[in-house]
Amino acid sequence: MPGSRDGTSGPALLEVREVTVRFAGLTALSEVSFTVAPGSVHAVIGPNGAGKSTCFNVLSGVYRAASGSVRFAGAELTALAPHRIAALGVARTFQNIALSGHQPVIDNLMLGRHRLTRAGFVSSGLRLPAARREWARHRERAAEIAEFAGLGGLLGTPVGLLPYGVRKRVELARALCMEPRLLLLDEPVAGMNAGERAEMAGLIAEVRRGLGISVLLVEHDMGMVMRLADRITVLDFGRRIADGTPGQVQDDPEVIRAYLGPSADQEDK
Amino acid sequence: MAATAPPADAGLTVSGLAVSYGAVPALRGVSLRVPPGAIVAVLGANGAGKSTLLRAISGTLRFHRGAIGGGTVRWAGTRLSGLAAPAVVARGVTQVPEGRRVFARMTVEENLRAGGLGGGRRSAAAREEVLGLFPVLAERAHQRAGLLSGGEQQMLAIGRALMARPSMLLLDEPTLGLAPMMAARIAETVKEINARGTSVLLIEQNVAPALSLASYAYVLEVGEVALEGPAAELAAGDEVRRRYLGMGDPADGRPLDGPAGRRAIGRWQG
Amino acid sequence: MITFLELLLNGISIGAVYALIALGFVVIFKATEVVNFAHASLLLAGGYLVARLQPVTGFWAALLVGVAAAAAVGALIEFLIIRRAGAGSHNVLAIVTIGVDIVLTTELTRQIGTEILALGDPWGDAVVHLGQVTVAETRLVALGAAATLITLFLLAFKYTGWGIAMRATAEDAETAALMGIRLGRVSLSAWAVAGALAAVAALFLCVFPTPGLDRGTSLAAIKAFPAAILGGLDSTTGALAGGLIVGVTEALMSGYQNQLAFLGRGIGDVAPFLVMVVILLLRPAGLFGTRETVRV
Amino acid sequence: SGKATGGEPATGGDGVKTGPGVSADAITLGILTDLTGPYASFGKSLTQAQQLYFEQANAAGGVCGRKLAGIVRDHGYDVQKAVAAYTEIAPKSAAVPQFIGSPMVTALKRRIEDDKMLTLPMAWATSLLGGQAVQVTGTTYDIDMINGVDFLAKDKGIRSGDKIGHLYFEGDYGASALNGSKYAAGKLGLTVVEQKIKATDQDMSAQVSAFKDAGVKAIMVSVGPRQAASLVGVAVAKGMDIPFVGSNSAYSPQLLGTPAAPALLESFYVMTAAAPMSAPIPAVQKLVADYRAKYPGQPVDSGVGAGYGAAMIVGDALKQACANKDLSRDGIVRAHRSQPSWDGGFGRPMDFSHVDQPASRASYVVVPDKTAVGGTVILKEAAVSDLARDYQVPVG
Amino acid sequence: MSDGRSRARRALVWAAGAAAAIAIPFYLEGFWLQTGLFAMSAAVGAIGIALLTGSTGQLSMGHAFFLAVGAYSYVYFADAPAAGVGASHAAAGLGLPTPLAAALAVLTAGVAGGLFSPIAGRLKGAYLGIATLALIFLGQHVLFNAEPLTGGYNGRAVPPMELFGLVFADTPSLVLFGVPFGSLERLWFLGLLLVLGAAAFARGVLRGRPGRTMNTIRDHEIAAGVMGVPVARYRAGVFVLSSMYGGLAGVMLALVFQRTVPDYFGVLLSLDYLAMIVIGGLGSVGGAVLGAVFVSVLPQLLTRYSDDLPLIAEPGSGGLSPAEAARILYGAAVVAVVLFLPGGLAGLLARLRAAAGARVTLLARAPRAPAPHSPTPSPSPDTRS
Ligand SMILES: Nc1ncnc2c1ncn2[C@@H]1O[C@H](COP(=O)(O)OP(=O)(O)OP(=O)(O)O)[C@@H](O)[C@H]1O
Ligand SMILES: Nc1ncnc2c1ncn2[C@@H]1O[C@H](COP(=O)(O)OP(=O)(O)OP(=O)(O)O)[C@@H](O)[C@H]1O
Ligand SMILES: [Mg+2]
Ligand SMILES: [Mg+2]
Repeated sequence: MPGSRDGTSGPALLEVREVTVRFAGLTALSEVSFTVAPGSVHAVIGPNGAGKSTCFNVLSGVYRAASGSVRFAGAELTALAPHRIAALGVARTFQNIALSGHQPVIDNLMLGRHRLTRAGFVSSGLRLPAARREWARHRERAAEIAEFAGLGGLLGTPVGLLPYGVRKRVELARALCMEPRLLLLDEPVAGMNAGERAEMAGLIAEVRRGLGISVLLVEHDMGMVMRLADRITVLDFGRRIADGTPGQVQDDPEVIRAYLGPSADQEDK
Repeated sequence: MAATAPPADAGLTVSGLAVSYGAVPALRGVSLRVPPGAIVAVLGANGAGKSTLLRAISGTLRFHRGAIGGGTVRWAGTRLSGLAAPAVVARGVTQVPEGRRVFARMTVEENLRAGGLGGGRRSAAAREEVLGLFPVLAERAHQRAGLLSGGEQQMLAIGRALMARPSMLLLDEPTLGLAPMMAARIAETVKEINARGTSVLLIEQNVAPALSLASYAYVLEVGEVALEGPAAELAAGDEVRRRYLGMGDPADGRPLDGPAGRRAIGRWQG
Repeated sequence: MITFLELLLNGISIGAVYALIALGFVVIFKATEVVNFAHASLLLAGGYLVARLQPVTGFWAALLVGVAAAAAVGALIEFLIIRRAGAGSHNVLAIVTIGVDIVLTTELTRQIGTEILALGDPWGDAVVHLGQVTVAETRLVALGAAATLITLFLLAFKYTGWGIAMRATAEDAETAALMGIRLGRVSLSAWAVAGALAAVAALFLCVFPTPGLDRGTSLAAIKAFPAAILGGLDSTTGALAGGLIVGVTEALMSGYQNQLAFLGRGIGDVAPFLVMVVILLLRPAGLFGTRETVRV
Repeated sequence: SGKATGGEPATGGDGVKTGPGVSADAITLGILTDLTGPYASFGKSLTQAQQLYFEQANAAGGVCGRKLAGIVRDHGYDVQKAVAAYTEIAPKSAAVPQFIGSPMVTALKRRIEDDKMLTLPMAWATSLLGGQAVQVTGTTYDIDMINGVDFLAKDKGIRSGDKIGHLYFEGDYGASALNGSKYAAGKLGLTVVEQKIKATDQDMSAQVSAFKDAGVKAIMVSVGPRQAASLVGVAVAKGMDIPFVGSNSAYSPQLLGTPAAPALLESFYVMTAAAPMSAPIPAVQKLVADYRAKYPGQPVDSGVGAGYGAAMIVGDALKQACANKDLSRDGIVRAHRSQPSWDGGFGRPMDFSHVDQPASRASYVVVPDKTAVGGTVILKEAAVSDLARDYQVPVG
Repeated sequence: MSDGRSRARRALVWAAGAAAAIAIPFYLEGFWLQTGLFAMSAAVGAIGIALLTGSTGQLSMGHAFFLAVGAYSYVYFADAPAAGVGASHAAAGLGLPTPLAAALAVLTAGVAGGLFSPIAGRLKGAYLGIATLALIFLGQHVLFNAEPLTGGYNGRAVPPMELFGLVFADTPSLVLFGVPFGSLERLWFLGLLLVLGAAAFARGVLRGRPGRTMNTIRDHEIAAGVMGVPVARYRAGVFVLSSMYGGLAGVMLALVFQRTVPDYFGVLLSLDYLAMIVIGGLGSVGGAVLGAVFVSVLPQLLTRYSDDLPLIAEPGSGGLSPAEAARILYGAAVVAVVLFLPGGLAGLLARLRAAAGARVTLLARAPRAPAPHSPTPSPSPDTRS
């Protein structure tokens, strides 16, 4: 039943049009627009509080936009609940890790497969063969993804016992388990050391290469952003101040003023 | 006992500290010293035990079901190990926790007041000082702290800790998740705080900025001090550069399509 | 019309008593995020002590001692149990308080035995006539007491160090400890305050128009649940509003029982719960409760 | 296994057929009471009085050469505990002289009838009538209320066209009582204004307002003592100068120690089938003296009389059964039902021969009295009103 | 190797347990059987609340309502259209075959839970707990007032279950191996089957996709939603499932009681269920069952042996009566378990087993969380937010 969903499985265009988000007395995003081309890595950068996570929250249905539209694969996302957006193949990780600490890694990953599986209360309760087969099949894929993310030996370990860096990889693996067409990564290397950063960067590149999906990336590690991203949107105080290729953005005086700072190169190293 | 424990009774002295969470050891015989007025950095990979070290100093291990198995922590001659967190604060040692942990449902203003509760006296002056350091907090005084951005929250967390007017500040990865400019600002602030006479024990993963701030640094590896020395020396030393500091940036050298040996991943055919 | 006004006033006045009880829930919830199901037994304890002491010491002294003793009982519960149950989830702690309630209520009802104890209050069965409407003097006092106490707590939570410490602890105990806040004291004081409030509420629950304290008294605390929750469990204003809404609903529905007979007789007791459900449907965190906004 | 031998009837050495609960030297009686729930005070008085009866009966040689023994089980007014307790004691009891709580008795009614266990519920709802084994003593709640309305009409000037209020509990008790007042009101051309409440209600202000608004000339009261006190207190404070007529269970002498006392003393009347403990009847006075001797300092309330009377009814049934040489349960029930005019000396005689009729239709009117034993004194001797005599009791 | 041995040991334990369970009705008197049946019914109900509170983090104080729905629906579906035994008022009934009636009753409880889903899906924690209190009061109001359906305050007689020609009642009488087999003896086996089935089903749910999802909703609601879980619908779904367990418990209870009475289905009953899952150990099926047994058997034990504990001899003596002692013990047990036995009885059992069992297996396994469902917060600071 799952598997190739005709026309709904490939990467697709994400179009964010004039999205505005307001919180009591504060405009977190104001008329932000950008487009993520299918199969590309698109970075959103900007100072703290610029509205990057807010943007992700709109894309994944956690927040509702006051106005504007987000279109993905022919659907209007702003009107949808989070689980409906997930069903379209939009997966994300969280800036502050959002895993179930008590559950082992495998269960956290299998949650990612929620949308691809069907076993409900009845079939699980009765342990129907169909439920078991489904579980086995998807577990295999989850294990494959775990292996890929370097979590091979940790499937049975409760997430709460893992170090921070590893948890971040569990987050990524869980998102991958959704077999997404669009992957939203909110600061995937925050709190990691250089080695782990490189490793994570490699993972992301490989995801894009192997799966051919679009990736939307929020990250403060400019080195990584510059290397990975095809295109960058820069936000500041909820407004888009630049949009272009890494090269263009890097030299944009506005971006340097607001975000990178004059000594960006040194700061990054 | 580690042979390197410097003899002194001023400043912070950790000697032979062993900590475990239930049966899991997290620190084994860690010794280090923060001289008064210094900034000392503790570096190390994820899970090396950096946060554990701070928890042991600040008396919050019990919130994580951890316990000190041996060794002592002394501050200005008095013993801190074994004290509860408020008692540690009362002796002038405050910690900014990892991940900021501002009181999300309280306003910025109230967060600052909460920070001043342990210290008690002169909180108005402390408040002036903090708002001087972080003017943005004054702007957002009546906003709920949970709704601040990451950087704003980090400033609040530091400002909140300063409200107790500590003579020793413990910082756990203050630049975690911050934009470069913001990280730089935080670094500046730490310097400024230190210049006003507060000793700082700084936990970082971002090695370069940490070493440029600190005068002395320790590298933790799986619960033990693997390396220590003046920050400048460490920053210059080859081994450190290679092993911990990610200088010469391995990411640059590595092909982006993944390290050799990792299985590639393909579309699911299920 | 007179009847309507009279019912309204009755409702408001009994609502004030519910508000006082609800305030006890709110204080503990704010400080510890625990719903204190043992509140009913604190109420019984406070009332019992006042009733027992009153013939010996006179009313005011008995009230003072009763309030202090109920505060002590609250503090003791915190010290012996809640503190030690430590890191449990809030659901578990709520269930623990059910256990405490069972123990305390059983013992207190055993002590009260078969008696109906008068509280010896100075107001007696005096009523005040406001035009053609009459209302018991005790209830006016209750209304005043509830309004005063609730305002007091509102201010205390917002502006005192105690209030800030309490809210900080509720949100994140570890970080509060890092601020130098003594968690034990905060939680202890919350329970003590709740105990004291329970004793005050017990007083107004057991004086005219009810005959006195008996083993059934604690059952009335159940009505404070809808009051506390429809106001918003973490809001002192909510406690007042919730108490009044419950009181008025109950009074009107009882008073107009005959006109509402199609809903089934005795709808007065059920109506507060109906109102609660409707309000929660519209506002899941109650009228004044803070809606949890999570940032991810 | 030990279970293989059931409680089949056997015949003892003295030629008396025996059944469960009856051995060669003892007769065991089950007492299912409430010592920890809402009726604890009532249950305590009942149980102590019954134990007094057993003691006295045993001192006088017992029944049928056997000593009477009670096994007491406290169900705390919880149906499940009552069912469990019944299941436990049923195999070893010959009869149940006390079973508190009509929900509990109702839940077990079928099993009681199947077991042929003579059971005296300490509840007076008509729903308990109709079975052979379950014997409601005295009047039912509705009869009391009919006699009460009759009293209002005869002595308190209530006339056709007037309105009377009725405050009653949700449940059996209230519904039975309401039935009675409505019947009587219908016959006398009165209108009943109903107010139903729950046992958890404490404050009757709203109800008083409603009654006042309706302009009632009297109020029938079928609730608990607390609520009765609140009702009367509020009504009097609001200047309602009307009589209140309560069911037996609406009054407790403890109320006289509360601020509600003056109002109660002024205008509260209680309908009861049993003579109050202050009644100048020798049997009652002896009971009071004996009870006080055995339980010094304990309140002497209506539970004492009710409990002692019920124990005596069972005792007499046993004596009768013994005379019939049949102490099987069936024999006990039949012996009991063969008494058309039982008289324990506590007031009016009772007729146990009709399963679908109350044992009596006569009610006393008593009034609160601070100094009297049991807190009430007789205002009017027990009498059957015409209304009550013709009343067709609903059964089951 | 050790795995095989432990499996053999488990098989042995199961066999011994089964033998004991089958033998019990032949030896124990009615009182114990009935106590056992109460415990079985409670176990089923407790499993339901464990799914809701333990695994999904939703507090419910309205469980008694669903027991009532189950019990009354069974009676309504099964009772003959004419009047019930001994009832003067003709209470309606559909006269369906009893097994069908039981199944429909469980479904009806589920539907009742579903009707509450606008609340059950949107509220959580204490708010839901108190909101569900409304069910109790509304429920009892209906039970008292909808007399044609419920029989009002008198309740209704429960028609005995009839399965494959076997009537679960005292008549017609049946004697097996010299033991008279009345309703309790017969129901014993039915109850046993139902408990086992209910427990097995719940385990399946918890170990499968729904269980995982429920735990995530408990731990991190937003993450669950973003992963594609319709959170509100799922919460409502668990609530429905838990209601159905309550319904089944109600049916079982009705069969044991042989009469439904509205008074029984009150707040105290709901609180008992919460106590059960805490005493047993939050979140596990085994814990719920253990807790149910503890809470239903303790008072009976105390009452039963009250004659040996010198308490009741003089009711006026002021001593602790068995009912009071039972209540105090039971309240204290709730407190004590949380203080001294994190993980409850089930956790204790597991620890005992671990202590007695092969140390080898422990070492061989990957590191495990101390107690998978113990209410310990996650050790990480970042799961907060
Ligand atoms: N739920 C909310 N309610 C009110 N304000 C909010 C909420 N979420 C975010 N904000 C505000 O919106 C602004 C943008 O926040 P956002 O989290 O999107 O920043 P960000 O760009 O992700 O920053 P960072 O890099 O620090 O994560 C901030 O000022 C923040 O205070
Ligand atoms: N509450 C806990 N219970 C059990 N083990 C823990 C707990 N907290 C930390 N640990 C373990 O102790 C070790 C040290 O952890 P610690 O958090 O001190 O590392 P860290 O250096 O601060 O890492 P990070 O950079 O990720 O913050 C790790 O192996 C970790 O898994
Ligand atoms: Mg962000
Ligand atoms: Mg750390």
